[in-house]
Amino acid sequence: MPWDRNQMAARAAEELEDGMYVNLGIGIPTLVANYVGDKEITLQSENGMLGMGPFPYEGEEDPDLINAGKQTITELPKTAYFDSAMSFGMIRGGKIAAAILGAMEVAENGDLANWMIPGKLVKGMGGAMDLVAGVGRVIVVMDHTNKHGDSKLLKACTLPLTGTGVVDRIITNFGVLDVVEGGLKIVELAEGVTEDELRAATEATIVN
Amino acid sequence: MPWDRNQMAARAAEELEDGMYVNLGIGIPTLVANYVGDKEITLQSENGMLGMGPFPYEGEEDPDLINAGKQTITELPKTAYFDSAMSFGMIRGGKIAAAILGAMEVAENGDLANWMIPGKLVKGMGGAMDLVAGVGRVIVVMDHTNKHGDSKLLKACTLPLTGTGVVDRIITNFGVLDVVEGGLKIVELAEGVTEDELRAATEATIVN
Amino acid sequence: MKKVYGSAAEALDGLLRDDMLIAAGGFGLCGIPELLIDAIVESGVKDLTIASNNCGVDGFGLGKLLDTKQIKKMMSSYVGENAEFMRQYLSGELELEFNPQGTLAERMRAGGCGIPGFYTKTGVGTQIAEGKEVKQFGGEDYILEEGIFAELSIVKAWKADTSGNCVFRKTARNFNPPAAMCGKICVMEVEEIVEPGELDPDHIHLPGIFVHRIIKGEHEKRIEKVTTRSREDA
Amino acid sequence: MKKVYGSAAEALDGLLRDDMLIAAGGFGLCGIPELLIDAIVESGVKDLTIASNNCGVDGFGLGKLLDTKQIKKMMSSYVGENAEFMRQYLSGELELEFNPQGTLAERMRAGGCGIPGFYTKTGVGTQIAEGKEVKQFGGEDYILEEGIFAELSIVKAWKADTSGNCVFRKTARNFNPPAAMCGKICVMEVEEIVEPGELDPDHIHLPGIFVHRIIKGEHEKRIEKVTTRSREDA
Repeated sequence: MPWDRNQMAARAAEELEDGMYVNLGIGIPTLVANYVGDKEITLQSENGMLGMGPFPYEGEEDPDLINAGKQTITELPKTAYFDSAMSFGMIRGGKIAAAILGAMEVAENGDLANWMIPGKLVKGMGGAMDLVAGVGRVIVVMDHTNKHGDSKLLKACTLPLTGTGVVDRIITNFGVLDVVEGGLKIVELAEGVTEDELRAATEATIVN
Repeated sequence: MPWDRNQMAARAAEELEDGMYVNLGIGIPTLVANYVGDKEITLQSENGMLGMGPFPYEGEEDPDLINAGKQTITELPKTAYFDSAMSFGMIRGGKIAAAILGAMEVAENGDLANWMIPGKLVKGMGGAMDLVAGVGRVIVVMDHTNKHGDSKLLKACTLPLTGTGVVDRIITNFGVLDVVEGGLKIVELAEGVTEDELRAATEATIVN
Repeated sequence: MKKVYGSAAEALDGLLRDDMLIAAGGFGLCGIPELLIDAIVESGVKDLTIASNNCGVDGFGLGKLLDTKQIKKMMSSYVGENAEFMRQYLSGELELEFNPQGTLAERMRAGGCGIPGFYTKTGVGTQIAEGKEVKQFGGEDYILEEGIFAELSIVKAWKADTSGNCVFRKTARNFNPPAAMCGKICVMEVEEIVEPGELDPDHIHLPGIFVHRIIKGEHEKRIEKVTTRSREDA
Repeated sequence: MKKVYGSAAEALDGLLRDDMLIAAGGFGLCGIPELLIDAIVESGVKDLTIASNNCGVDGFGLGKLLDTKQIKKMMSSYVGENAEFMRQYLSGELELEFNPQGTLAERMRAGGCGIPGFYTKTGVGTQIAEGKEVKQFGGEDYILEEGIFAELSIVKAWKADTSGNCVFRKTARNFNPPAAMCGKICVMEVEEIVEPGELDPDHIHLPGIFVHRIIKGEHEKRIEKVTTRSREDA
């Protein structure tokens, strides 16, 4: 049985090491924070905060304190606030060790598409283009296939790109794959998923 | 009789208007602050301060509070501190209304030289190149002639430039001159200095 | 030079014209210049180009200026919370220049700091790079992005002193300082105006030199996504 | 991840090598990393290139590294307070790359912010522009300046918390934040180390992400030009 959202988030949390500064995207990546355990991870929110804390208790929401997904959050003792230019200075400057992001499509060469579907959905790239260009390691967490059952791991992206050759690792409900020379390499299979099942669900070239 | 240092500074102070943010260079320009009277002028010090106050009383010097000339100073109620990148952001960004600077040479086209004499004196431009490139109005305050009696207002500068075509007005011990199309134009003569005397002491073209 | 004005309309007097470029602070609905936006709606000025990370939500923040069709073009990174925005864009009524969020922030800061262009790796190889100069540094491609020089900045701080020194609160700082810096004239709305000396000079986030006019008023400070945890989780 | 180290020598352990590029904070003798400079003198590392607005004075600050001839090249805007500096430069023992002060600060910030190059009007038509690309924006000439990417930053703050968040005091801030940002590794010396939560998160000048190692120590804080007024002037 493939991993569920929380299992994917838990697996993504294994990528994080003590002392890392990390940016988590919206959706499943946000859940990763629940699984870091004792590791000292500092979360960056690109709207201007280092050291993001959990959601507030009901009634303690502060309209001046939100994350990049516009959700109310809280601060921690180590928190620092700064403006957007400084925030993306640290992102572009390579100070963030890793970003964990969702995606619409990932190609076998590491190309990533996650910001628009022409003619249908126009949300914008927000900070995603800066993050994939700037951070040390880009980890994509997403379902292996779309709602039509088609692979989201492609030979080449069909949607407008967020970045070229930027993805390092992909964590899906089927398992974990790395972007390597020539294609994707299977690192790990989700419990109960066979390599044949993963291969069958994947359009991208899988290399050994 | 030509103006002395304090008279030159007093004349330069007349250039300043209520509400202006101003940067004063080292030497005679520093004295300008003594003559602003009731006008609300805010002094910028390019090492990271807006709202520079007077020198401290003896015994009240703070090593963490100096001006761009490395002199101990004090703060005012309106003072704000910032880093050097921000400081030159406001200079380069044209937020400073005027800079009053000393000079070694000024040319009739507004070129300014004030940072080095090749082979002899190597001090560096400090913030002067940024100031002359960025501020709204550049006012030079200097002696009309050097210690050999030669004009410092030239047809063309002989020393390495600080900026090209940057000077708006020159205040010397002989009077006040503006850089205009074709040369320098006499705006005012120091008390007791005749136009002929000023012309005789000036190499630059004087236009009417 | 008095910087404090009595109302948003007074503070904007003489500064608005059709077809101008305005830079606005705020991220989502956090730290947005609510009062100045309302006054711009009232003014009826039109064909505005607005550089702002978002465009409010339907009926609030910059979204109000979409409803009245006063905006010709947006320079933004994210428009996902705004149905009317997407409708006007997809129907061709509204121009939209997408800017990666960090590029937008840096373009504003650059404009404010007299930097007409800078190179960034963000967007290389994507739609964003189309028509932009590419240059190599250290063997890698970077694209040229230009500084934003706005005619007017509308921004929101927490407190200002009467000389214009400002402090912001928590993540409401966001785009406000860079947006403030890039305007020829910057109008700042705040929750509290204090006398010089009441703000610690080491704690100023935006020095008064960047701020030309100041107003104080009540802010709704609407929350876009209230998200909480239950006390039992603790 | 413990950032606090016991001494300057410990904090620099493994970070120094001959022929490296170091960015240093401070303006004149104000806000300079005295303890780290002393430790670099002790280390004997040589052929250093140092990006710093000044080079201390004879026998103090970075001037100590001139006395020991550990510096190969300086990137500075002003060297006027330092006789040994001028002597080594004029005799050809020391390379000197003059940078306008604002260009130096912006080059450091740019390096720290992942910006490999930016355009500025500063220095157009002067020696500084020689060999640099010129580009027009809005009909005016600007020159291309490159970001500084240092291997090591040595900087001084007033206080830091153990997670690296720093605050500076008055004009001792100066080049320290941009110098800190542009280093691959940044070592920070402070007067006081506090626990996280003791610094207000809205008052942090340099977020901890830019700071890798921290030491605390006593600082001489020598004043370069004591200038006072007499009480009678008041």
